[in-house]
Amino acid sequence: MSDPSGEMRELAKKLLENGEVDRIIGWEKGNLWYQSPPLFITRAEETDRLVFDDFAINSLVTYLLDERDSGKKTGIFVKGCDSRGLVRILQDKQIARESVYVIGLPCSGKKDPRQALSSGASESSQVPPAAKCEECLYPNPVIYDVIIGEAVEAKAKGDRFAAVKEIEAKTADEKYAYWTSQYSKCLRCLACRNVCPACNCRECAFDISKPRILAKENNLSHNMVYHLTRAFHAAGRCVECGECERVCPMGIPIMQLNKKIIKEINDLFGPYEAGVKLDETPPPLGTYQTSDPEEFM
Amino acid sequence: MQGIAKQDLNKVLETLSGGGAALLVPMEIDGVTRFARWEQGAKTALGAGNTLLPPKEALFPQNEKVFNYEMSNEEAKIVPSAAAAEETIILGIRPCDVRAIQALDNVFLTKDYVDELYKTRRRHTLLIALGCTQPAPTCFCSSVGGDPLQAEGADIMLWDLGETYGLEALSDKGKDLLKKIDKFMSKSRGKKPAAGKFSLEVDSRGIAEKLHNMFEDPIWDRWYQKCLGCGICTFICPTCHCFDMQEKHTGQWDGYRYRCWDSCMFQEYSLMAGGHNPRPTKKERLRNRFLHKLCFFQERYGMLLCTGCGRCVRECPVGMDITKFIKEVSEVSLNE
Amino acid sequence: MSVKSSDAQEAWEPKILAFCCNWCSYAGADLAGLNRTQQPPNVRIIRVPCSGRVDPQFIMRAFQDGVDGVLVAGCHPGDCHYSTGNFFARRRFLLFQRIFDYIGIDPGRLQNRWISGAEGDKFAATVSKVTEDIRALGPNRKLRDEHE
Amino acid sequence: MNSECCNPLVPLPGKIIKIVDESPDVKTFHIAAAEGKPFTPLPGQLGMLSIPGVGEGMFSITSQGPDHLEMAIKKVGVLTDSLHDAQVGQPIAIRGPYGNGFPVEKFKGKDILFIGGGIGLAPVRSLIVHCLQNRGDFGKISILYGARSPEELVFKEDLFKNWPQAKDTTVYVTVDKGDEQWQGHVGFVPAYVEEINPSPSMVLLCGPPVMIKFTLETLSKLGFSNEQIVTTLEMRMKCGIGKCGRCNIGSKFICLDGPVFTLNELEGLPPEY
Repeated sequence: MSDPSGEMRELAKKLLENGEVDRIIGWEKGNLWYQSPPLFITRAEETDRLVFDDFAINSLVTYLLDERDSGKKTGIFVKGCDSRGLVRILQDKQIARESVYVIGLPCSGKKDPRQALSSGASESSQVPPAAKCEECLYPNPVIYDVIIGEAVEAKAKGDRFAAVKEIEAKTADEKYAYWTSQYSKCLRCLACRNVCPACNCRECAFDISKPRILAKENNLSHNMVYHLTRAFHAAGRCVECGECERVCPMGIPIMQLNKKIIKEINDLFGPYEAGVKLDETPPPLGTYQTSDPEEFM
Repeated sequence: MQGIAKQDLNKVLETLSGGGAALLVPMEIDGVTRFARWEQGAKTALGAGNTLLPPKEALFPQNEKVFNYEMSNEEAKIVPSAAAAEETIILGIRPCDVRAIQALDNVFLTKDYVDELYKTRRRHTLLIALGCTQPAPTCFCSSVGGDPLQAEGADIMLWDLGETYGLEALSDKGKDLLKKIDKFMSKSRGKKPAAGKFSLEVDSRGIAEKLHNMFEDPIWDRWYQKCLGCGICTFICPTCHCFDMQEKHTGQWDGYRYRCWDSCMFQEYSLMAGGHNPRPTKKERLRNRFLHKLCFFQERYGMLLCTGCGRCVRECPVGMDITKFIKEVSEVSLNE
Repeated sequence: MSVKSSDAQEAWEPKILAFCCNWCSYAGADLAGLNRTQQPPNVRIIRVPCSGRVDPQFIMRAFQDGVDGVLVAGCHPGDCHYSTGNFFARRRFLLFQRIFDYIGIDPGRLQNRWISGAEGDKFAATVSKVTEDIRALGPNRKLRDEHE
Repeated sequence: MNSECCNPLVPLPGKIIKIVDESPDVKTFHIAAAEGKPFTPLPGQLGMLSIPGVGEGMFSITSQGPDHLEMAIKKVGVLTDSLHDAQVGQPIAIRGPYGNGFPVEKFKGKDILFIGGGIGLAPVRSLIVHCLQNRGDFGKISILYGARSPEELVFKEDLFKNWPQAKDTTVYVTVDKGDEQWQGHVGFVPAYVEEINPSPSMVLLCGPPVMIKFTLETLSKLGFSNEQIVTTLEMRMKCGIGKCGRCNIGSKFICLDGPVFTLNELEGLPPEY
């Protein structure tokens, strides 16, 4: 896949120079070779720092929420998964469509910096592709004002819900043992919430002290309620960008719960792909059918 | 210098944990390297550089009961929690984490008030440090005044000499402990290994004095936007000591007050009841964290609050790199 | 509301929390009372404006604080005083039961029933059935906030 | 200090023995421990008051009696809501004293201007009460206090009865917005300070951050030097003993090194409060 950074820099420079956007959000090379952290630029001459290498894996769309009232227009680069996050934020009406100039980048898969470090690799080719990219369904952006680069073949192979089915096959106690061993590791650092495009409330229920719906105490019970509540709030809205599971420092398989919810919603209320079409149909739990399955009579 | 053969390690651990002492060693549990209680047959991760979760947990746990209460119409009965006074040995702690514990000692044991819960644990804890022969790509202790091979403040110092562990007692308590494992020790001709080369090096001299006058510097505007405002960096940092105090009901009339780790990067950290927040956005919060690490703590306790362990550089999802920040600060020219 | 674990020594009685919607199932419960229909005393009722008001948070908090089973009762689809509350609730709890099952908590501990204001007998029958179901499942330890 | 128990985070049990309604959202609580006064604070010192099971908060001790402490508390959050719902006899827990308190020596023998805004009068009052109890040690006293409206004025008895009768003491009261019965001055505190153009040698100032900011500007315009101005600040506090890290301004902890600072000291700290 040819390196689009040249075109990216040119376009960013033009957008800033003609004042079409107030700032650009992209990626730049970090201090270490396997880091391409997010980059925020407001001046045209800084655009030559933009890159789109193997490690430009961070989704940038949640940064739009920080300036949702600023009235600024932002030029933002989005991969396929990022663009679904953007649709999520737009559908939830957290930012206006015209406050964003979207530059789409078809993506053939990125690599996770932590994996680069832990695998002891010395250069990018020795680093395995990131887990979330192995299951990628939408490598091409679903929303954009302009696209740089040709479309890419989706490389998701195998059953999307394979891991979910593996857990479903366990007995109740085995399932509970599996999940409690994962959730007891949780540090409550809230990184999974802060990186999630579906977690875009102005004031999160967990941050409110009156009523304090979740104790700050780190114990298994509260950790489970935190993760179940967050998964439930994202139910039918999660765009499967995989960032939550990727940023978790403790390696908790957060996506396995989100994927289970997607599987159940498809099964109960009909197939639905969150964040793919920017239209007015509300997500599954935000609507109903009188013909929904009935088990409560 | 004396030595212990590596194949005797299990027997040494057996002896150390005999007599009911809690022996904490680095282990990998569910994919997370942390310090955990050693039992016979447990696989240690001594060679794996510093653990993801620092040994701070052993002295300053994430949750800790301060007191139980029982309310009635007449009175509030308060029963203070007794601190755990269990003999603890932390073996395999790296010099950067030993230095971090010295920072915690400054916080909890000095300046007009002594935190009894911390003090009781600290008094019953022995530190057996393991020197680092090969720093990890994200380690930078030498850049902030640390020595990878010498942990001043530990009770015993260990070095990996290949077939044997060289060791040396640094405190009286350390000497007493060595007597316990005397039968495994032999005179060792080995000498302290040379330190490996650091791939991450910055010059942090004078950083506190310089940052003192950079509160309004534009550097902060360039650094804060990419921060997610999550708590990863603070919860895996060996020197972070901020805590919150919260109430917990165990019944309608009884419960307990506990303290738990808190992160200055969280939005509600300094939010006051009336709604005023002196650090309302990520900019003020990131500034406060970097300044606390590299300036305020130095001004208050005379040591930096960053020991160069590299955990935040390794784990930050957006590559917030404190060494790059130190480098950029050294390049800023203050035109006073 | 919190329950002490100390009474586990005596014969264990299931503790069940019921969220009853004000317009139908709560009226059904009243009717059951008026008709003096016998039903087990294990259910504690919280009145809510609509079954759609019941937040998964309430249910998880109940299990955290020592409840063994939760019943959410609402109007029959189409009868809802707010016209659509129970439709949203239906989707929510169909999904919630499957999430509980996936986590390893027996979905039988979370039951839902549509009970109209005229169905006093159905309310009493539901309470008996749910009580027996939970008695069969035994005390709930999962999701429990073990704070001792 | 809490004598019998050594953990400084553990409070003493006590009770609310009296509640005085100062304004619709401010009440003064008289607090006593089982064996009388929990501790003896200096003027300007703070105490951590809590209702176990609800929360704990740091409040200034506005005055004290032989066997009780008085705290004026505004209804703004979880704990203060519960306090305002509490009856006399409500069991509480209290620990302290915390903070450095006012530098009383600096005020001795001087003419003093006390400036309070809203609930900010509570900490200032602790020094006013001290000065009136040791009237000879201090020079002329002027008290300037502002609130948003007449009904939000606190310590009305002191403002309109006790303090005006004290020796060489003048009291100026203003409100941002008056109402029909209000005959007094209407206007913001900073403007009122400029209007009366005081010339004391020491000023003690406390109020909401915005009031402090503008009043400081007025005072410097009137030629007051930094050494003459003392203020007390408010930050979120949890431990009260300089450990939990959150009440810092620069390297100073407000609960331990503050909350009282002269303007000189304050200007040496980053402007983040």
